[in-house]
Amino acid sequence: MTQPLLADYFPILVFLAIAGGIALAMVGGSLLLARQKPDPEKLSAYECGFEPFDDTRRRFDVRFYLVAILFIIFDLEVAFLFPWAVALGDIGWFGFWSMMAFLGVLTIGFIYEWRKGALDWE
Amino acid sequence: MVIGLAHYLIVAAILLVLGIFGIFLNRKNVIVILMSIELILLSVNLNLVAFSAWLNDLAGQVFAMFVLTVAAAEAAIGLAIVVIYFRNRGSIEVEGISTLRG
Amino acid sequence: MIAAAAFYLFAAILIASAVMVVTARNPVHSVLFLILAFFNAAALFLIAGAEFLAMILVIVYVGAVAVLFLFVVMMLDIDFARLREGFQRYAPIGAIVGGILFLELVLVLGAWTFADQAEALRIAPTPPSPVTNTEALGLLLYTDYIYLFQAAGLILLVAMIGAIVLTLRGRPAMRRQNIAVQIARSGSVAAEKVPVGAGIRELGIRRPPPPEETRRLAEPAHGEADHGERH
Amino acid sequence: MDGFLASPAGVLVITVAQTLALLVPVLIAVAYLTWAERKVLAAIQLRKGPNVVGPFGLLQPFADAIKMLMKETVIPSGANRLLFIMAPMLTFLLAMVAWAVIPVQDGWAIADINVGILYLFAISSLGVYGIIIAGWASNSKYAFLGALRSAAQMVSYEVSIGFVIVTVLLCVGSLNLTQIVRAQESVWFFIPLFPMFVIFFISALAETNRAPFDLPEGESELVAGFFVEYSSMSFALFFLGEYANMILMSALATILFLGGWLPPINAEPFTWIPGFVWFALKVALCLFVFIWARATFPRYRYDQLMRLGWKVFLPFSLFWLVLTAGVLKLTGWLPA
Amino acid sequence: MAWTLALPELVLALCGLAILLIGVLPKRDTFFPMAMAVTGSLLLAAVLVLGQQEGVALNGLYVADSFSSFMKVLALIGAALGLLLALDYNTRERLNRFEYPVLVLFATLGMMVMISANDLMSVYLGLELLSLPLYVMAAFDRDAGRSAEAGLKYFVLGALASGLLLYGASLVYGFAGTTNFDRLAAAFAAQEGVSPGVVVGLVFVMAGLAFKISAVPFHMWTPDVYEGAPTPVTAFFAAAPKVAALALLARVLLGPFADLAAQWQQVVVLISIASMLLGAFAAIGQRNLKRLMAYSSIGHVGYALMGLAVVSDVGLRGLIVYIAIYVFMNIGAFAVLVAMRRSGRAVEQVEDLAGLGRTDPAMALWMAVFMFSMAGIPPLAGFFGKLYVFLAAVQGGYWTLAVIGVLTSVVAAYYYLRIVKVMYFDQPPEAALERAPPSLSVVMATTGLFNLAFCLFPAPMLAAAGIAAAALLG
Repeated sequence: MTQPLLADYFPILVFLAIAGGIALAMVGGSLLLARQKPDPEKLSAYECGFEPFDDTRRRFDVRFYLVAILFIIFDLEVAFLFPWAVALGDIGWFGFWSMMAFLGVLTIGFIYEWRKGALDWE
Repeated sequence: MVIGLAHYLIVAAILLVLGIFGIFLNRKNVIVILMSIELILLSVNLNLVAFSAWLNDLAGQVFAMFVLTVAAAEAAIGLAIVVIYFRNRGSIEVEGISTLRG
Repeated sequence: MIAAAAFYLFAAILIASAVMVVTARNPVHSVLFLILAFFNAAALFLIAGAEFLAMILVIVYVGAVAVLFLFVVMMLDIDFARLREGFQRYAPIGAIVGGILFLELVLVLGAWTFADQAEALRIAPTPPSPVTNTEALGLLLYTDYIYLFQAAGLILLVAMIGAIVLTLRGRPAMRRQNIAVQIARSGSVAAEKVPVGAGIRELGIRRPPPPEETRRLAEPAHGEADHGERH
Repeated sequence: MDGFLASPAGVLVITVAQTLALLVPVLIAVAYLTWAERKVLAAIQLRKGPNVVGPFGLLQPFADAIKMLMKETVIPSGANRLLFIMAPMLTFLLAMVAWAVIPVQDGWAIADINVGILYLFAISSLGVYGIIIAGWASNSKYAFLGALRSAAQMVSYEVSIGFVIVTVLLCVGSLNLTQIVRAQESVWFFIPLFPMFVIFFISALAETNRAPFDLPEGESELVAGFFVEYSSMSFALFFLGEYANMILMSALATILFLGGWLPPINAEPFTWIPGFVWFALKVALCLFVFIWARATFPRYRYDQLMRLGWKVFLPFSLFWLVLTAGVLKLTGWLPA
Repeated sequence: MAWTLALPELVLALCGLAILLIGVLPKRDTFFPMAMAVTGSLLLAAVLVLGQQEGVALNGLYVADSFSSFMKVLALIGAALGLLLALDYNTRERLNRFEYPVLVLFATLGMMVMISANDLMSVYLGLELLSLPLYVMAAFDRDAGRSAEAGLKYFVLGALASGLLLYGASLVYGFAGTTNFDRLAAAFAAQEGVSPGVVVGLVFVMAGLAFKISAVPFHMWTPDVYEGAPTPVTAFFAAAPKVAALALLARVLLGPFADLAAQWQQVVVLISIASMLLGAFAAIGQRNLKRLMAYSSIGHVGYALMGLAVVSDVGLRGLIVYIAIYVFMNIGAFAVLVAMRRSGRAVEQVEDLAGLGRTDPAMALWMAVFMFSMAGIPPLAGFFGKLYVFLAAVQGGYWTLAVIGVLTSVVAAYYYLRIVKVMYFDQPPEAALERAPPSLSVVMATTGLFNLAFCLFPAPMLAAAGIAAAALLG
């Protein structure tokens, strides 16, 4: 069980704590120091006309879902590339061509997306 | 008190039970069901990594890597289906799914 | 000792956030608790030594899948009150079933013994310490498990096709910006070298021919000189 | 004394000291970056930047900070209070936490983990959350649409950054940041991988919603995008987070392409100057180009911006990655 | 390692990629040519599978023996016929996007990976490569609320099932030390007692797989998804994936876990009985033909599992023959279902078949053949399928299983024969059903002739099934 590994990650926790502390101090400071005089007019949403009728989180273009889904798939592709890039020296030509096949399959998918117009924006 | 394998397995078992519990509890909201499925897959990955560490065998981590990637692609498709289901039906409540009955 | 304390801390937060994911009132809150759960699971992976998988879990799940969850949850207008009705009715039964399943699992999992021939069965023993976890995975993933690796590639391709088949709606005839056409200059509108200092008088006003005419002009593509006279 | 240092409490004290020794300069750098940006923009536009508060306006950042501190934090009525306050803090926190792994000088990286570059790639892909939660929590149409657009933009450029990082890893053979810098002792990577350096820099611009790619927060379009409802300190935190992200991206560019703490020439006069000075100079150079880009380039339209990300950067960086791998494999220069 | 062993999968994948590219290039939609191309590549893969030699390859992840060859050819033929059903239906229902045949091809590729899996990892990846296209196909008609709802239900329960399968696989890996089937078999053969963790893992794996063949405890999704999905997709659901899932369950249970038969045999017996009972009784009151076919497929899976429950080579041979006949019966019946169209609109109620005997005698004849065959009336193939399975149960001494089998097939015969009654003795409504398009009548004819001619020369099928069973149990 790899104990020493943990020693490397301890500073990250300390960083998290200190940075969080600084951020809290800033926002807390302003909440304490500044004079808070909330009145309905000030608290209304920034609007030139009238208040939005219902919950403003209306349904949006399906395009954003498609970008997020395609991002997941390309992110997975990058995730597979990391160990390959690190171990390419030892896995020889066989490993090289297996990744080229994998990239080929996903490039065909990319060409398919391009032709179907999934990447075009309005 | 050094960390034993049993600790990991028990945490993974709790996650599994919570995932299954989440699915049967939230039969109303399909998004929470999808999240419960993610919890189940998380418990599977935890199990695999723990066994791989204790057996000193990398096969478990390779398996966890494949589970991670394939489950992410599956979640993407699942949410795409939820999106088109929502476009037709107007809400994501599972109770709404009762047109197919009998 | 610190590893034990760290393990208990992360495990406790993981289980608490998993409970909150299942029981949160507002789906956006449950997505945020799911992200917290993934973070703590990544920390548990680190303690077990699988640092590459921990990072991939954060990058792929928290960086991509949870973003899609947030997109879907935020863009669907949900009224939360009605969603909570079934909660009370199912809670007790679910709790009992969950409890029994959990107890049974604990009984079984507690009795883990190192399978006696596991030593011999090992396909991919963890290499000695100079080889990092990532490199060790890299050595295996692309050569020994190439069959599964290509199958995973095909699964990603199918997910791509599926996402496009389901969500992409044919756009109405949309005028796309074609940069090549914008930049290209038709042959006839060439830059004309104007002698310096010559007043407007001798040269007369030079204007490029109207576009339609240009296209007709462009057909008989002779030498550049010929275009000059026609203006 | 050394007994105490070795004990867990001792390690804690040392780490806190190291953290502060790194975070405080970064915070000051962030503050002075705001000043530097206004000065450089002014110089490019042939006018004087802030020069009222203190000599050459050097105290301007502190003046802004105090002004922001005294302003009232307005939380709109429809907003989701907790998330509304938490979003800017998250952006700022993420930019700060990434500095734990950055090797300012040889061996000075506070957390020298051997998946350093993955950690940075994870942090940069989490940047999306601060923006989405801010846009959603402030319950205003403009904010939500702006948040969605900038999230989609960041997500699109994330992929090409991933491919660029993998290309660099091909030449290094390890994920540890110190190893990456050490691998550049012979030649800095921005020379052999120049197109990748250009793509990385432009993607970094898009990743931090800066310069030509700041459409979602473009004042004219969406009334300042996702932080339209923010005021006082949380507004300031968003800006500090953006600038801190700028410095982080410049640091990442320095480590990946400009040879981190290595002096340009390994000869006598240059090696006297300590490594972290070189590091700071290179980061300053990158920041200058950030600001220079903001001053010169017109803003990209949204469909052009997405087209560039998906249809130009992604295929090109993938092609270049395959080319690099092929060349390295053929010539045998692959690191063992 | 002889990667040329996995040639059929490689060729099918390359064909899929080529078809995807060719299909997307021209601007206009290319549904029909791509469907023909996919059918061609499926048959090409079937030919390659026949020519495949035996052995384990690709680092122990892939196995090719006569059992996998038989099942792969069956799955490929089922998929090709399933695709033929969709040709006319999709063009009429405006679903003629060329992605449909490509998804069918990748689903079939997933089946082949599942059937020749020799490692729990290959099982999972094969299962996912099969399930992902099926989720998309179930929700293919995205404008119809029913199809999206079917896709959603199938996805949620499919994801849960693969989660359970994975949890089981991780326990088996943890407690036995490996995921490779040959090594697992060797490990269990060597030691007598087996640790409880492996048994719990096996139960979870069986739960995941039982979901895929829609056996009783995990069948809830079947009726709703069968009704909601477009009819050719339902036909595809009912035929080929069941072959792959049953083959996988047989290989997992009779391969690595053969020595744990004492643990899992009782479970399979219970699942088989429950499936048979539900398949018979739940379908009686059904008005919708697609839901009726769903319950009938649950029933048939129950009969097939009887062959597995007796854990003998005769039983396994019975299972293989049963599933082969089931594929042809089911595809034929669904061909008729897809052809049912009145005044331009697809219909699916039992009453819509009223008086078909007079208005369209040929289609009515074929439907009657399929219904009798499903009921198990002697001269037809269905009878022989049930005969071999019951024989195996009787020889194995499982009297209760055989008796329940006979009783449930009698009860099931009621709703099959009721359809024949409706076709021949009820008054036809004023607007008769439209004539079946050529592609559907070809499918009806081939499967109908198979059902009729099986009794004349069952020898080749039986011999092949025998060799296949011996390969797995040998």
